[in-house]
Amino acid sequence: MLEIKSLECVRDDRLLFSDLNFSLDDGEVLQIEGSNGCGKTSLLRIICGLRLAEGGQVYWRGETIRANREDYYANMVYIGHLPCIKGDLTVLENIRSLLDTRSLTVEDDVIETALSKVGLASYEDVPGKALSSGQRRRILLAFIELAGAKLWVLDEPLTALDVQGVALMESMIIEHQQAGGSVIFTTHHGMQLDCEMRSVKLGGKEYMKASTWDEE
Amino acid sequence: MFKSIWRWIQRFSSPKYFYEMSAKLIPWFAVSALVIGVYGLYLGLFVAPTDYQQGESYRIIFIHVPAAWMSLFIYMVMAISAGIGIIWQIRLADMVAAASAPIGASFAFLALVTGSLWGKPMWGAYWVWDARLTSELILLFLYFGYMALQSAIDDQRSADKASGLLAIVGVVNIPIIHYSVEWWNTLHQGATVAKFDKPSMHIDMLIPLLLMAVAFKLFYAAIVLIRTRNEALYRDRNRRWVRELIEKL
Amino acid sequence: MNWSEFFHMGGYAFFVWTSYGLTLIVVLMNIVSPMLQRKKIIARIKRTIKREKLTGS
Amino acid sequence: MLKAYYHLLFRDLRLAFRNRHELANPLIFFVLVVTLFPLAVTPTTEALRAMAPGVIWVSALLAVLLSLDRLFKQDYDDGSLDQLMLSPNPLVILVLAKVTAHWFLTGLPLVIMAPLLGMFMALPDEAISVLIYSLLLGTPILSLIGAIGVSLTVSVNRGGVLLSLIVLPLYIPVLIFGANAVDVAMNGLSVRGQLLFLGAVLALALSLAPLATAVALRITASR
Repeated sequence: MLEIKSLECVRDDRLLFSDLNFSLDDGEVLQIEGSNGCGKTSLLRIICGLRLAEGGQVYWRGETIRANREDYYANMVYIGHLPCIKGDLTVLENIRSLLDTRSLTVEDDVIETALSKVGLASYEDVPGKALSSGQRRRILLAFIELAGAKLWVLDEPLTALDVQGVALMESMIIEHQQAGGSVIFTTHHGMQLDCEMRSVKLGGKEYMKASTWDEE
Repeated sequence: MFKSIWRWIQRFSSPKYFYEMSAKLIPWFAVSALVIGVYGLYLGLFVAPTDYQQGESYRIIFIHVPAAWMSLFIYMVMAISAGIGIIWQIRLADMVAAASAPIGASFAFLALVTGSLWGKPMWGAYWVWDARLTSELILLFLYFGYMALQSAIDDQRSADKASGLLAIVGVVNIPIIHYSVEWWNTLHQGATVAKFDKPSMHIDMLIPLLLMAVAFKLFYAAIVLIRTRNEALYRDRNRRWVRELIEKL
Repeated sequence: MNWSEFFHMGGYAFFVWTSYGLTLIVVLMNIVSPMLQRKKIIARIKRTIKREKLTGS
Repeated sequence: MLKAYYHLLFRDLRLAFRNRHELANPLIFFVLVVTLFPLAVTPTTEALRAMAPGVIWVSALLAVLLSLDRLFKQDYDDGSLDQLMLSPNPLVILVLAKVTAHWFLTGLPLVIMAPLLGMFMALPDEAISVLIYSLLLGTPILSLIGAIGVSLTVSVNRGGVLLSLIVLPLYIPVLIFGANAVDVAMNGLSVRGQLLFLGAVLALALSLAPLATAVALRITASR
């Protein structure tokens, strides 16, 4: 479904990775591993099409994500380091505006169910600025749940979450996988996932040393 | 067919290949710029007749007008190569754009200063809000904006793309700016001030002028190659070809 | 035309020669500054190479 | 697509109205700057009239410039901009929505405030109406061109001065024709040419600037 072919990424004239290949099918969970600064976030941003790779392509259902943009973005949801929450909007408005960017119309009671699932029941009218950072991340969890995407791209999804929050994220990933969805994620916290999972390691020894590299 | 052309372009636009090739080109440009420049100066300063209206002061034209032409020409080069860099992801094009900016800015500065030195005997003031001088000043600001944006963004690639886009926006705007400044000028000054660079052009004046313009272009070509080589070295400082080259030095 | 007349430029000597002088300065600066820049870049890369050899990476 | 446009437009408007005090700031700035000139130069009617078009237009320009920040800064800082770019809708439409919101929040209030300032500067009535027309045509151009500038500089720390450095030269044609229209109207001449020019530039900016802004946003997001 998602295919990464000979991807290359350069940052500040350092080769983060090159000739990276992997693919992801329905119902697969993939963890991107690697130490700080090895390009995990850059890789996820390339997969989303936010960052342009120096070489290689990302394919969605056999076509490049640029050619297949509309279908890809309707089926992919990305969560980065930043909370995407506006302090001046209420929880409900925040989640609505996030869903609006995906052109999704969701009934109020569906949103309420999702919010109560992430532990924010009856928080609908609370303004974003009154929330703790963990609660803001929980809104994002509700957003992922409602986004109706097949592919979840999660960059450090456990940031600022407490123990229950982590457990919630884990159960959501497993649920999503069982429903036939797929997940790519990075994390520095241990995530206990009771499901089949693959991992791709970035910045192996051969790359760490390769600060000097060849053209092409 | 298309693919092979593309390969070819990629090979010839690789910084390494450029670095080797440009070393051979620079002397040619530099020497011909010098020869044509000296000949142009000789014709301009010794052979060209005195202008019956402006006396000898008109001889500033032989540097002022070519400098003004160059400042505009280099901006075009910058925008076009930045466009190539953005659309086809050719790194060399970005380097050429970045290398051109300081040269273009220096020519714009030169055009402004010589223009005002020419203006003093003509108008009795160093600065008059003449249409051409004003446009030139705005062009200098556009160069400053490009260079400021280029140096403000840390990530080299984003800096190239962002400032490149600004150069393209600038190019779309230059005709509009030029037209509106010209129009503004006719409104506010009327015909009392003599037109700037249209003394009755004698052929003996025209030839040195064109020669100087050619010399300036060749000079730019030499300098932009040198500067692009620097950019290539700096940007590829972690790549093997640069490392090997440096170790040999 | 003799030389003193030539340098006098019909009374416009200051304007004409300042212009040409400035042009010379700008041209020279355009030649010198990339040369200095090149030296700096090469020195910097050499330092990097040295550092990498020292740290053994 | 139209729905995406309205949703984003209304979101931005709603956000702005939650912070009403901030909303008024560019407007107060506009009035304040214009007020400085009679104090600094002279309050005689002829002098005021001579400088009025320029003063009002320059102040409007600066007011727009100061408010450009809110076009993308907040969205960039909290990550919403990434989400907008991952929308299945064309980015150009979303850019247009943001620019429209910006114009409603700064350009339009400036237009509404203009008659008051015209009175401050002793402008005759027919000049005031032309001032309104010229601002009505000119301020959207300022927002559109400004959007390119902000989207290039949002990622830069302390990008405020940089933004004015790259945007102000591009504003010059609008300034020339806008101020001149008012000037000419004061002398009772036809301003059709000036307004047509502003209209043409507006059409050009409307068709090209959102594209350039979309490209600029992609460049900015590519970090």
